[in-house]
Amino acid sequence: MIELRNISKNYPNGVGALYDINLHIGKEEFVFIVGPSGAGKTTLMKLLYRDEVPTTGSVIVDKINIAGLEQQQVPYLRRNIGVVFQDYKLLPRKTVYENVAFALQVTGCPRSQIRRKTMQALELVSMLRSAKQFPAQLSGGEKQRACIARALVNNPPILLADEPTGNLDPATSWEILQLLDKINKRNTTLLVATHNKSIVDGMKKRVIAMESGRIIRDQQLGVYSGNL
Amino acid sequence: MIELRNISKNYPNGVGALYDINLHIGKEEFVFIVGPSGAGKTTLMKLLYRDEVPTTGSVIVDKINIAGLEQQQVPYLRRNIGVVFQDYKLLPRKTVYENVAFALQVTGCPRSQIRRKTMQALELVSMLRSAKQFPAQLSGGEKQRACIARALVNNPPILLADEPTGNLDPATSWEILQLLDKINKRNTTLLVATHNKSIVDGMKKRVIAMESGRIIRDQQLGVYSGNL
Amino acid sequence: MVEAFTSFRRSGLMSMITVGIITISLTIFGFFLLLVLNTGNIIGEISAKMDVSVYIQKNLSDSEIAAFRSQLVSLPGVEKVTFVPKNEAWRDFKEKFAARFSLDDVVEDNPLPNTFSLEIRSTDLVEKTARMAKQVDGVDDVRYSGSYLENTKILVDAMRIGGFIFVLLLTFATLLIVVNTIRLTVLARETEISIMRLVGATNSFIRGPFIIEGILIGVLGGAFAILILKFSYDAIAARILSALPFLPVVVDKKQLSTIYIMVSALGMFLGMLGGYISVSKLLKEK
Amino acid sequence: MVEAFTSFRRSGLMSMITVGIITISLTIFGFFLLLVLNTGNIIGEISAKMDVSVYIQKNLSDSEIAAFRSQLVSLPGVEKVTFVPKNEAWRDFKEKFAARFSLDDVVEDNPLPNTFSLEIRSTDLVEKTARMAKQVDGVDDVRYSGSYLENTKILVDAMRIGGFIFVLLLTFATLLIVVNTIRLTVLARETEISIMRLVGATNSFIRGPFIIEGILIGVLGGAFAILILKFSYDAIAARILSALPFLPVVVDKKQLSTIYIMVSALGMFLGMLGGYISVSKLLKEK
Ligand SMILES: Nc1ncnc2c1ncn2[C@@H]1O[C@H](COP(=O)(O)OP(=O)(O)OP(=O)(O)O)[C@@H](O)[C@H]1O
Ligand SMILES: Nc1ncnc2c1ncn2[C@@H]1O[C@H](COP(=O)(O)OP(=O)(O)OP(=O)(O)O)[C@@H](O)[C@H]1O
Ligand SMILES: [Mg+2]
Ligand SMILES: [Mg+2]
Repeated sequence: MIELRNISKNYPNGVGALYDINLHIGKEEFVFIVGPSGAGKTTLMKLLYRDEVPTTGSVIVDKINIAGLEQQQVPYLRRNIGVVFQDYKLLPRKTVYENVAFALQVTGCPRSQIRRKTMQALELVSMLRSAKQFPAQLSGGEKQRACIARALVNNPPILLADEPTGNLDPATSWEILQLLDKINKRNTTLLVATHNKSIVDGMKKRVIAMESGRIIRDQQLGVYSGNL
Repeated sequence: MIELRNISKNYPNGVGALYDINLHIGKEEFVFIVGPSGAGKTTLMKLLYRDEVPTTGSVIVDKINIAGLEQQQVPYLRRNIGVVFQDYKLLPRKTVYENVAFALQVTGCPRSQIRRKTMQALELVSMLRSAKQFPAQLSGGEKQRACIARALVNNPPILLADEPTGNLDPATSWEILQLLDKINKRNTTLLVATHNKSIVDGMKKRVIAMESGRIIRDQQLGVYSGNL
Repeated sequence: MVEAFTSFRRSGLMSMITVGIITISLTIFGFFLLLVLNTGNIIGEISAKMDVSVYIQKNLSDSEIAAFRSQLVSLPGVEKVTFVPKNEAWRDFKEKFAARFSLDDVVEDNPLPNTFSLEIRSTDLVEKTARMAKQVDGVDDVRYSGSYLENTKILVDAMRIGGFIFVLLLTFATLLIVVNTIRLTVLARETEISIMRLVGATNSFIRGPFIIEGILIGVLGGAFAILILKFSYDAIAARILSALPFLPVVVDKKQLSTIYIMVSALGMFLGMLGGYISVSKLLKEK
Repeated sequence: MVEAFTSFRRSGLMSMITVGIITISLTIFGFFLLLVLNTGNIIGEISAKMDVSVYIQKNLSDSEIAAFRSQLVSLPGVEKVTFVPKNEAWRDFKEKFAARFSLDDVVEDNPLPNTFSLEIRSTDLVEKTARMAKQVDGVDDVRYSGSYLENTKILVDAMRIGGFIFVLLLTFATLLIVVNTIRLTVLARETEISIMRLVGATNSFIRGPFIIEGILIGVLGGAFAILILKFSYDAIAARILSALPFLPVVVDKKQLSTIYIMVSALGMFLGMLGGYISVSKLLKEK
């Protein structure tokens, strides 16, 4: 499903974020990406939804090398990848409901289904109550849940979640992870970047550990920290 | 140092965020505020630096009822309160260095000291390396550390940290908390809102637990979750 | 459509200011269209008032004179023919020069001919009409103020060309202001657009609401401009007409509506263009 | 200061567009100042050309005439005195009316008096000067084209007042556009300002850089506008002067610089005002 070959990434300002990354993630896998702040987790995910292009190497998603994807094709790639952004990226002038519905609208989803699917997604993350609020009127955790709802709403075959529980309490975090696990079992490839040790340790999934732009560990049924 | 009396807060859109809050925090205390997403932790902190005014009740900081503070006095209150914002609130057009230095500039700190103090603060959070980057060029954890550096830089007598480790790995999180503890011991009153169970449990400080806008537990040497 | 409206409403102050700037620009633009229209009208009036004098033979009978008149009326370009009997002309002449010298002292008989005064429709036709009038039987001589006419013609032409170039430049300036103002508004939403793209929206999908919003802003600006123009023009025109009745101010509803329609069409078009250009610019960036 | 520069540089496209809009507005504004200046000049010239004829007694000697001239010269408002000897006047007169009738047939002797032609500095002084000239010894009569003058005076006054009101309105419109454009730019940084306040910056501390940035934008816009105005005006003036030499186009460096200075000062002032108003607006909100 996803394959990274000899990837390296230098940002225009000279910061090197990734070096020599080789990685294969199969269909319907559930993978945690862990590593200290600045290790390159977000950068790696950005490559997958073509928010950044690698300096060298190829990024193959669903058999297509998206590093060389034409500009016009990018939106269609992105519709197949749900992303929970680390900084939420909610549209500030749209309510929570509109934000989630927007992800369906762009795909040309018929109006009748938009409402149903949106409400369903909001319910999954317990955000029905805040559906009419604007992002600026939400608590940190609520924003995060709105973002998760948007990423889920059109059942994408690939779901990337960058720190999806950074602003959530342990109980809600655990619920969200159970939800993600359920989604994964419904044929969705899942990548979760996280710092949440207890969740990684509790889920017992494949864990890829990064440090300073390199993969330092790739372990099935892994735990957060290698040395512990 | 800080006293909340009969506080309630309703946002203009009708959402009730705080009900009947009474709280006293002494000079140089170290307090954790915990509770599920949307419990009202951020709202409570906003009252302390006068980003919001309570619907009823009084907020007394350093013997002054800041709910009735005049507009012109607000900047001076804020200079005495360092805040680590949950959503960082870094100035997008300023580099990390400039962002941290800005908090000193507004106080009229002499130019010669600004450089020294800023560099010191950046060093404390290991951000010297990224001093010249703009917020958009930072990883989530780096933004968080820049924000912490800015809150610390002018040695405020009160420090509020809203989810200061939400985007940090456990090791860095622990370091930051040690740093905050050290700052607390240097005569700083400290409030930390967090979801990080292991840190709360590990630090053994006063814990205030909130739920749905109410304080449900206030415990010296407490732990994250009451029922565990 | 609904999107654009909602977004317009939610961006509040910013939209209001944008509409304000566009209103002002379009008002200035419309104001100058009106000014040019009126200047053209005044110039036209001035040239129309330059008349050609046709001196006819002294000893024609009244019926001959009448026949003569109808011949002159049928000439191309002639708007009005006035007959000035030689006695009247002589009286006028004497009055005019009475102070300089006493004509009666020196002149025994009225030496002036009967004259037809022709009003010509347009400056361009003056020469031609004069030439043709000369060929009419019984005409002694035809006179028109040659060099004055020449100068006026150059001036009129210069002002016409100047006015045209000027309206063109102003259109261009208005275009730049309107398009760029909308661009500023859209630029301020850079983040929003980048988020839309991240969620998988195609360029055309993103563009839509922004273009509609641009049109909305342009149309609103145009409508306000027309209101301002209409009321202030009507007021000013009424005032001028009462104070300087000899100035031919344009009050023709049809001509005025044409200008108002032009202003609103320009507003709409520029709003659309502004929305389009600015989003495209942002879309191309990444 | 440095802050403002850095911020200006970093906001890139947005600043450029703002400067562009201001440049255009100020250019239009300056263009109209120039137009009004020139119209005023042309009108002035026309009124200056309206002269007063002073007819003097027929039998004065040359030395008497010379004395007479010096008396006329000293009258207030008199710019130039031309002596038209009666013979010359008679020749002119005959030439002018040769076509209408043969004067020599009927007039034996030159009936015209010697005449002084006075050029008067301003329309307002014509009547007064005429009255005073009449009181000079040896003057037979004083004539000036009364009703023509009346009309011209009304027209000149109307145009002056119109021009003034118009420049005032345009200043106001330019003000609105410039101030609001800068306001748009600042509005787009609402979040930035709110962050600054959260960090403990006083209102005046926040305002500073924005005002300086506003001034910078205004000055830049003003400078560009002046460049555009100067080059295009010089080119247009040269063209008009060669094509229509009788049009009194203003080429006086001093008058032009005054306008250019006004434009740039306006730019600076409006930039400052724009920065101030917009930040204050944002600061007051919370
Ligand atoms: N747009 C950018 N321009 C320049 N450098 C960048 C940019 N984005 C990220 N970086 C740098 O690249 C490195 C990796 O960043 P990345 O966001 O991938 O880290 P991360 O693993 O997601 O960290 P965190 O856990 O803190 O979110 C960091 O050192 C960061 O400063
Ligand atoms: N500006 C606002 N306008 C309206 N409602 C708001 C606003 N800010 C917060 N709220 C609401 O108030 C409640 C409390 O929010 P608050 O941000 O205090 O929660 P929190 O405890 O910080 O949660 P989290 O852990 O998710 O950050 C939430 O239900 C939220 O939707
Ligand atoms: Mg990250
Ligand atoms: Mg919060």
